[in-house]
Amino acid sequence: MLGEGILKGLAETARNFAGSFVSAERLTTVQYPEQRIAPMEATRDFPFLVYDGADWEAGLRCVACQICEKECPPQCIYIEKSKDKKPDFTGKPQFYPARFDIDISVCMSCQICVEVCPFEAIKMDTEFELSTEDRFGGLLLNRKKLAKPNEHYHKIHPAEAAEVDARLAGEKVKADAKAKAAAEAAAAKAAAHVAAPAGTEAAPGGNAAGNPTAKPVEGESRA
Amino acid sequence: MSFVFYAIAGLTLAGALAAVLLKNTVHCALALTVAFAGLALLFLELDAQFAGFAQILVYIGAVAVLVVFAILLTRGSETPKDGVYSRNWLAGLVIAAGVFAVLGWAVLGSARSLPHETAAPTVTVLQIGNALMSRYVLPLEIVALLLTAALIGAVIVAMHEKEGQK
Amino acid sequence: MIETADQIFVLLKHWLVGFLPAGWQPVAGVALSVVAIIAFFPALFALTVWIERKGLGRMQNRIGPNRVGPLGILQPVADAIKSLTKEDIVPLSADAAVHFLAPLLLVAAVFMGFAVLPMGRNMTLVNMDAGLLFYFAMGASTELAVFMAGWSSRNKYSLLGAMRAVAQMISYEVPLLMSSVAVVMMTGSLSLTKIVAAQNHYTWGLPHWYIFTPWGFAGFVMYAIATTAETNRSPFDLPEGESELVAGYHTEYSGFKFALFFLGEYLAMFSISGLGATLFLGGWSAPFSFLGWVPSWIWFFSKLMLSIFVFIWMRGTLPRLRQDQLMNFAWKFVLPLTLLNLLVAALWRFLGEGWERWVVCLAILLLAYAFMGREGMRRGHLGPRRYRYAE
Amino acid sequence: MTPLAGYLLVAALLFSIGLAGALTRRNAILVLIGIELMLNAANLNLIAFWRYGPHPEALTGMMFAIFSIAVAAAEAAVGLGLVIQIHRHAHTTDLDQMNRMKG
Repeated sequence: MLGEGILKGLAETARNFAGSFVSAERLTTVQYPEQRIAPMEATRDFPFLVYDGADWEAGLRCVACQICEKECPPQCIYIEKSKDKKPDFTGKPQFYPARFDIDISVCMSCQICVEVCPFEAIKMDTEFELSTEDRFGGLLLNRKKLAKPNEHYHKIHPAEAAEVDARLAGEKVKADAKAKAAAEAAAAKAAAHVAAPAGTEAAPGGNAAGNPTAKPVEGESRA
Repeated sequence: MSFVFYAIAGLTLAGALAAVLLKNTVHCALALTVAFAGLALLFLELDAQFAGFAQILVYIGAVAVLVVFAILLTRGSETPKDGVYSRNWLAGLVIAAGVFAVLGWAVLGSARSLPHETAAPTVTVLQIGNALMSRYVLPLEIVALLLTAALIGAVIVAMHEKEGQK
Repeated sequence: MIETADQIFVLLKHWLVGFLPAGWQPVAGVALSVVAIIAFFPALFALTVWIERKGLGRMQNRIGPNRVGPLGILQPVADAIKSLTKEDIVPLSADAAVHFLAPLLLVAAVFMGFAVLPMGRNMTLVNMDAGLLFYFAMGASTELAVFMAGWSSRNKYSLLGAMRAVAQMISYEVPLLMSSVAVVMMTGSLSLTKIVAAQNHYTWGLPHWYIFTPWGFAGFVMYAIATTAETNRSPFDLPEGESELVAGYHTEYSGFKFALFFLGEYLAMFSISGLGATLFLGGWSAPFSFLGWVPSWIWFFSKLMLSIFVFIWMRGTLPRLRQDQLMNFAWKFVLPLTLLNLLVAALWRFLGEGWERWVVCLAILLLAYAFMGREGMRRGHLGPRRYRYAE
Repeated sequence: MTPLAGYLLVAALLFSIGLAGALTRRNAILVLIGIELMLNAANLNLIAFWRYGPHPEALTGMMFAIFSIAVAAAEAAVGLGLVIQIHRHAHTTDLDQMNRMKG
């Protein structure tokens, strides 16, 4: 019969109209500034730099390897490497970014920098209310504004943060063990070197004792 | 000669003149609507209420829109390059002036013997209905027939030859 | 007390006009009523804009405007200020005179329509003998205003929108007139006050409204369809189809002129649903005899607001019709049914009192509806859309 | 009240304006507009004479005018249909160029 569909449609909207005053399921509006929806686990807005410990400058995980700068599609990351080095979480001296800027007006929250970062130094934040009056400088976040403690990372992405911490802890243990083993080997060689009377001066691996053995090993384990 | 009559007559004649003299054809059609509206007011001035509203409904509602559609369908809205008046426009003007002279002379000549103002007749729609059904029932049927024929005729004349295109 | 409440506006007018010298009183009376109409209906327009946006919101599981003022009640005021302060840009190539005149003619023609509507017991501005004919004469001139708007903006979209709007308004004006001719035939007069008086009787407490007769109900349904098309609303809002025609014939209008078009559309909705209430729902007569004590103008405006809500309800539900479906529906379904409705109304009149006229009339109408509906749907121009996908 | 002569003069002027339009304009639609004006002038005469006539309750003039309005509307419809068809066939509405009888 002609017109049947119209009546069914009208009945449906009437149900919606009446229902919206009664059942919550028929009124799904969230009054944004007053009420908020809790962000889901995988929410991502703009990147931030993770640091361990209390002092953000010393605890920064980022080693200024500039992979994220190269990989970033809209090229909105700018890094200047530091001249000197500072020890990282395994005690090994590493570079650190003297300057690390992200222009969040350009950033498109694609999370590629997080995926390519070998040092778990940059993660995605869930903070999106970052509007400022000044369109250019205001949206250029420098190193200080980007750095946030690991606890914040745990708060916004608990599961992911826990898994990252576990991995870092594992690496730390492995690095320490290796460092300890290298230390003993060096001590044993030094003892053997002293014990062996005069010969074999030009022992092979002469340069082994000179530089710390951790660097090459660390490279492979990270792959 | 009351002022209202002058105003409405002036409006009608201005609309008619504009409809004839303007360059842009769509402006002519809109001026024609002003002339029709003026005429409807003249009918109301003559206490012919039904005729006045019928005039508005039929002419302004339908004929004016029809004229405008025809203008747009025949791409008449762009002003033609080679002049708006036909070659022998002077002859036309002379004939029209001659006709007006004759009519004017006839009207003014017999002005004295024309019937004078009578009381305003109260014409109700009921009277018109009865008249239509009793005295004028034959013209009503004929006009009905004519309108149907015109309706079908106009559609057929203006129809796209579908078979031609296929 | 009841009498004064019912005639409150009439008494108010007489009291106010009483201050003037006798010579001026009739003119002042009419002027006062005109000012009342011109003040009241735009205020009702503001209220309806708010009702529409909240209603549509509620139908779509959201709240609708609630930021500007408590419950968003000041939203129409905000819209009004916005449209008044916006710059009124006239395109360079537009035809300035016609471009300026179009909204004025539209709003003037629509306001004229209110002169004949009986809004309460002896509350008709002009009690005309051929009131309905006057109303349709004024309604017919809005088409020209729409065309002027579309053509004068010299913009392809607005010309296309104007053409669609005029074609649609003309093809739905015929059923509109035909369905009201049935009412005129049964009352025997074109005057709206007589039509309301004819419907103002009660048997067993139920009113003699025309909608409670088979031909009246069919006429009312056809009338409702035709009014939705006349005012370019909901399923028939093809002329200002935002998706394809930007904004139809009022694309090149901004600022106050655009607000005038908006006002004109809503006023057309008020006046045509007011007419619908007068023709089929007994104007200002009460729905039940024991409710007679309520002032008459309350009934008129509640019926008017009821049909406004049905307009909004249809807008919240129905998708837009394609131009050819719209035309097919008008000429091949609504018009034949209204003509048949005239026949049924005549039959209803000459079959005399009794139940057999109910059976005969209902049978004819339902049969025609079922047959034409099925035939239309089978041939595909009325039913659900059928898509031809590229092979 | 204005005497009947006033209305007759206005109608005569309107008629001659319509005639001038029909005779001098080049575009076919403008000729039709001229004809419409002439018909309307005739209607005005009819109603004027009916109003000032001896017994207006006979409604003759007004009925005549109403029928003439109906017929004029039908004539306008058919006339414009013809103009559109001519335009579609000869791609012009210019009357001076329509001088060939070829089909």
